[in-house]
Order: sequence, then structure tokens, then C-alpha cells
Amino acid sequence: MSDEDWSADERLSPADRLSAEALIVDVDGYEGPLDLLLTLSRTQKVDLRRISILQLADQYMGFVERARALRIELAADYLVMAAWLAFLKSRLLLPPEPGEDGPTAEELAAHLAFQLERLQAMREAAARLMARDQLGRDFFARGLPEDVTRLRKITYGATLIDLMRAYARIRTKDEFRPFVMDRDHVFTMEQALDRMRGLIGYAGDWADLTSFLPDGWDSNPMRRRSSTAAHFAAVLEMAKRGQVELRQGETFAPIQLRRKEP
Amino acid sequence: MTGTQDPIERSLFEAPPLAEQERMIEAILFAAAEPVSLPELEARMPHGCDPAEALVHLRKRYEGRGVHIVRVGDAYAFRTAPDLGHLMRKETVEQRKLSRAAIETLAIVAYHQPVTRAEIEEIRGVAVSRGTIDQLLEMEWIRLGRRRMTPGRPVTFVVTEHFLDHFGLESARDLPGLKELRAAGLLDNRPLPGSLQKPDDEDEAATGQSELFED
Amino acid sequence: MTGTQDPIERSLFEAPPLAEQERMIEAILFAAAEPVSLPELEARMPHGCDPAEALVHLRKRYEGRGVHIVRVGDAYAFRTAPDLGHLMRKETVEQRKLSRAAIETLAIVAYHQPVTRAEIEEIRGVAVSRGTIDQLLEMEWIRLGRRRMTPGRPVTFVVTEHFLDHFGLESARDLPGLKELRAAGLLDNRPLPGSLQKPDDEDEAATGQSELFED
Repeated sequence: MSDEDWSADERLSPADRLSAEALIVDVDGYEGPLDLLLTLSRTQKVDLRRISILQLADQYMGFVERARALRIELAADYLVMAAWLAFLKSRLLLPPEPGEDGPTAEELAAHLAFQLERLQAMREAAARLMARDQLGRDFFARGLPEDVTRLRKITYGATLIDLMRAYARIRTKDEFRPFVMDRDHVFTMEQALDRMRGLIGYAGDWADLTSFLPDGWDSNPMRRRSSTAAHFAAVLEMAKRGQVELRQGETFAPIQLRRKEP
Repeated sequence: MTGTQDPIERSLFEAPPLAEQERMIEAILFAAAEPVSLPELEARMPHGCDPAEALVHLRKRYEGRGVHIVRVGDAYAFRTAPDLGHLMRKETVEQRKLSRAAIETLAIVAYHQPVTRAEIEEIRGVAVSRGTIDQLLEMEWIRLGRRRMTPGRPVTFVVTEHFLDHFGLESARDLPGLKELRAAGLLDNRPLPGSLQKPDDEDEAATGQSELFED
Repeated sequence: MTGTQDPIERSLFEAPPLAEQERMIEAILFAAAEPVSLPELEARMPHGCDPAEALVHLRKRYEGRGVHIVRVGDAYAFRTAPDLGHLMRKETVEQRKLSRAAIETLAIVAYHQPVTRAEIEEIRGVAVSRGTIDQLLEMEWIRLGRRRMTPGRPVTFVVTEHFLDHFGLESARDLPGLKELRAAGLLDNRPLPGSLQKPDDEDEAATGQSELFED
């Protein structure tokens, strides 16, 4: 634990943590209910294998009570653990219901003890790992790697993180659409017909067909052609149904339309 | 450059003598900052060389010296002797401070690998915070392993050669206390009795790990 | 690290033995990023050391080896033996970051393989320049897959073993999915360093469909 990087800190020492207030004040410092339980278990001063789960449940619920009294908001998982421990405690104290299925209270308690022991073991393993001699701190690589030859070859590199970020970037741009040929440059006649039906009510006077083209479809030539063709076909269809009148001054002159009065 | 012609020419006919091979490995390993694998050594040395054998001799030669040859996974590198670290204060690289969560996560990946995110959370009893895994991946201390063949096919994490290099480990089998932890059953993925267990990964966890640490 | 105490303690009274001084110089010269002068050696070694004398012995020890100690001005450094320079070619490889267009294309091939060029463009929303694909092919990170059995029988692209190797993946299936990317904090839309960048010069220009039908 001497390693400075390893901040398995003072709050793990039970001596400093005897007062309940200190625990409460530090609630932000706990990494979840299991971490809190592990810290509380230290006050029992016994081997984790012989820990009293009943006592631990009481300690934990006492903690939660005091947090409530001090109006400290506990995250939901702390409360879930409190409820589970209350349940476990009642199961441990009461004789098992006859014909009850599922794990016994002792099995559940043993599992909790196992989880605590495993977490503790991982903490210690982490501390031992960080206490090892480390490259760049205790032992060193060649400080002056040699580049002897003039032969210079360029390689392009990328890390997995780059790759995943690139993919994430593309995929958050918009949701994946199955492949269709550039549909976003195509305006269909059905679309144009729908649109024109809504617009024609306002067209009492002669107006150019081009003035009916949707916004944003005149900037790109491909889109302009597609939308013009679709709208032209749509108004022909509407003229056929007697909904509009069309006129054109001469060949290639603008096509004009207006609503046909019923 | 005239001196270089000779050995190359000769190598077309026979491998250089062992002492010469040792010199070559010495030069290659000295020049590189990163560990060099046996196949890479072989590729860079003249045809017919046996770097594995030459390495045995070379390692012996550097035993007890100020620098020595360490093995990292399947690769080799010169590193300074750890007892001389105090002379190298000038070279010490400012280490990136790792959060307690990151250190614990790293240890769990090292000891339980291959391990899923859900398993890490199960052991720590808390969600792995945003960015913790990200940071370890970026430092190249962990990488993605094989997907677990369980519902959802979750990704797994394993430690890298870079990690081994950093902590002076030959392989993940040499992690301190590994045997004791395993003997104590503390590396088991014991599900909660009854039905409350997570849907992931129960059955494969144990096999995955033993597979990795087997020789 | 306890082993370090002894020599330091002792050094308050007498200099370490010559062999120990040799080890120290060996480690210092190895780890230093530039040649080290005698006064500097002396300053870094325990009190009472005589680096000049130890250096003489150390230089002799490396005579005829694959590396040796050379004098650079009034400082000293390890250098590869000149006759082995031909082995050093690999050390001069220059790493460059892949362009954004290339890494995005690569990511799409990895996640969607086998994938046609038209599909890559559909997903990226911009045309993919020939150079980008060529570069990835040349790096041997992607290769041609089977032709798609659709009109035009377009070629498809898949990632290579080499790609898996480089990214430390066991298979392309082990790449994390969208949900996992999000869980790892990689999908949070945070502005990436150097974002707000203007579209890549080469291939963001809307070339339209015509290029799709080129081959």
C-alpha cells in the first residue's frame, strides 16, 4: 500500500472511522454498496471468512438510517442493498418455511461473504501489482533507440480506439439505413402529388410550376431535375382529374397553373 | 560499409556462428525500445539463424549486469536492473495518475481474464464508470479478447503485452499471488445462489480463464 | 526495492566496489536519452565513485560485442557495432496517423464486411476516393472479398489477418457493438479533439453517383 499511485486510502482504516458521522460525510467516497459493506466489515475485526452477516446487515442499515436522518440522498443501489439485507436478515432469523424453494439464507449469506472476500482479494492484488517495479519508474528501456539507416519507410498507424471512435462518429451522424440508391436525391411523383394537393388550395392565380418546388431542392442539379420532373408529372395527373388548369405560353416557356374552380 | 558485405555474403551459404548471432541479437534488442519477438528477430537476422538458442547464451551473459534481458510474452527486451532505478531519476517518466477504479479494474482484468464488463461490475459491486475502460484501452494495458459465447455475446477484456512489459511480467501466469487466489477459489465466477444471477456468462467464465493460463 | 537500500547506505562510508560501479554506468548510459558526460555520471552515482576508471573496464567488456560504448564529444553512449548496421533498418519506420477518411472507411469495412464500395459510400454519406481504398489495400488491412451476386457483381472488401493483428483482435466479430461503444463512453458525441474540422479535402466533395459506376 506504500505506492503513491495506489490511493487505497485512509478511510479504510477503522480507527479513523469510528464515528458514524465520518462515514456519512464520506458517502460520496464509497464505490457502491459492496465497497461500503467491506469498509463496515472491518470494524468487526475478524477474518472475512468468519464475518457475521447479521451484524453487518445491522451496521449497513444503521448507516442508511443515519444518512436518511441527515437528509443525505443515497443512490438507488444503496437502498436496494439495504432492502436485500433486511430480507436476508429476516430469513436468517426465522426458521425456514416448510416446502420453501430456492437457496437457503445461509447460502445467500455465504455468497455475500464470498463477494466481500473476493473484492478484498482484488484490492490487495491491485495493490501488489502497483507496488511492483514498473517500467519508466524502477526499470528503464533504452533511452536512445537507434535509427541508424537513412532508409525511411512511412507506415500509417491507428489504434483500436481511433477505429471505434471513427465508427461511433459515423453511426451517430444518423441511424443506419439499408442501402438504397441515393434516394435522398430523388423526389417521387407520389410525394409531389401529396405536396401539391396541400398547396393548390392557395393557388387561385396563375403561378409558375417552379415556384411550387420544395425548399432545398433547387441547389443541387440532380435534386432540381428530380423534383421538377416529379412535380410536372403530378400536375399533369391533377389536370387530368380536373383539379388544376395548366398553360404554357410557348415551347420551353414556364408552365403555369391555377386551381380549377369547381 | 565494406565490412558489412562479408557476413551477408557468407550467410547465403551457412548461418553465422553462434557468437555472431548473439552479437546480432544484442544489437537489435539494444536498439529497440519495445520488446522484439523471436519471429521478428529471426526475420531480421540472416537466413539459418537460431535466435532462441543464441538468446539463452546472451541472457546468461547479462545476468547480474546493470542491464539484462527480460522476457515479455513472446518477446524480449533489454531493461535496466530494478535495483538501480534510483540512479535513473532523470529518466523517470511522469506516470499518469490512475483512479482507484481504474487500478481495480485493471487488476480484475489481469486476474480474471478474459473478463466481461458485467463480471467486472459484479466483482466491484458498482458500475464501471464511463471512461475507465476507455483509459485502460488507450494506455494499451488492456485490449479486447474473444467474445463470450453466451447470450448477448459480450466482449471480453484481456491484458496486453504492453501491460506485462510495464509491470515486468513474463506472462499473465506470473501475476503475484495468482496461484493462492485461485486455490482459495477467489477467481471463480460463483453465481449468486438461486435465480438472481446476471443472465450473462456464467458457464464460460471458469473455462475461459483456465484456458488462458494453461501452458 | 529493499535491495537498493544496502548500497546507498554503505555508500555513505565507502564507494561501491568497481564491479558495482560498472553496473551503474551500464544502466545509466543505457537509459539516458543522450550521451552522458563524466561529471554527470559522477553526480548521479553514489559518493566516492570513480566513473572514469569504471568506464575503462566497461568499455573493454563491450569490445567486440554487438553494441559498444562510444565517446561523443566529452560524453559517452551505447552504439550498435557499425558492422551490424544493416540489421537496424527496421528502426527507422515512421508512423503517421491515418486520415479520417481512411479510418472511417476501415471501420466500415471492419463492422460491415463483406461490404461494397457503394455501401461504404452510403454509410459514410460521401464518396470514397480511390486513393483511400488503395491505401488500405496497400497496407494490407483490407483485401478483396467475394463478388456480390447482385447486378454488376460488385467487388466486396473484408479485413485481413494483418488488420486483426495490428488492432489486437482475435476476430472482427470481437469488435464492440454500438451499445457497447456507448457503454464505454465512446459514443457520447463529445467533441473529439480537433473536431469542428472542415470536411476532408480529398473526398467529401459530393461527386455524386457517377463515380459509383466507374468500375
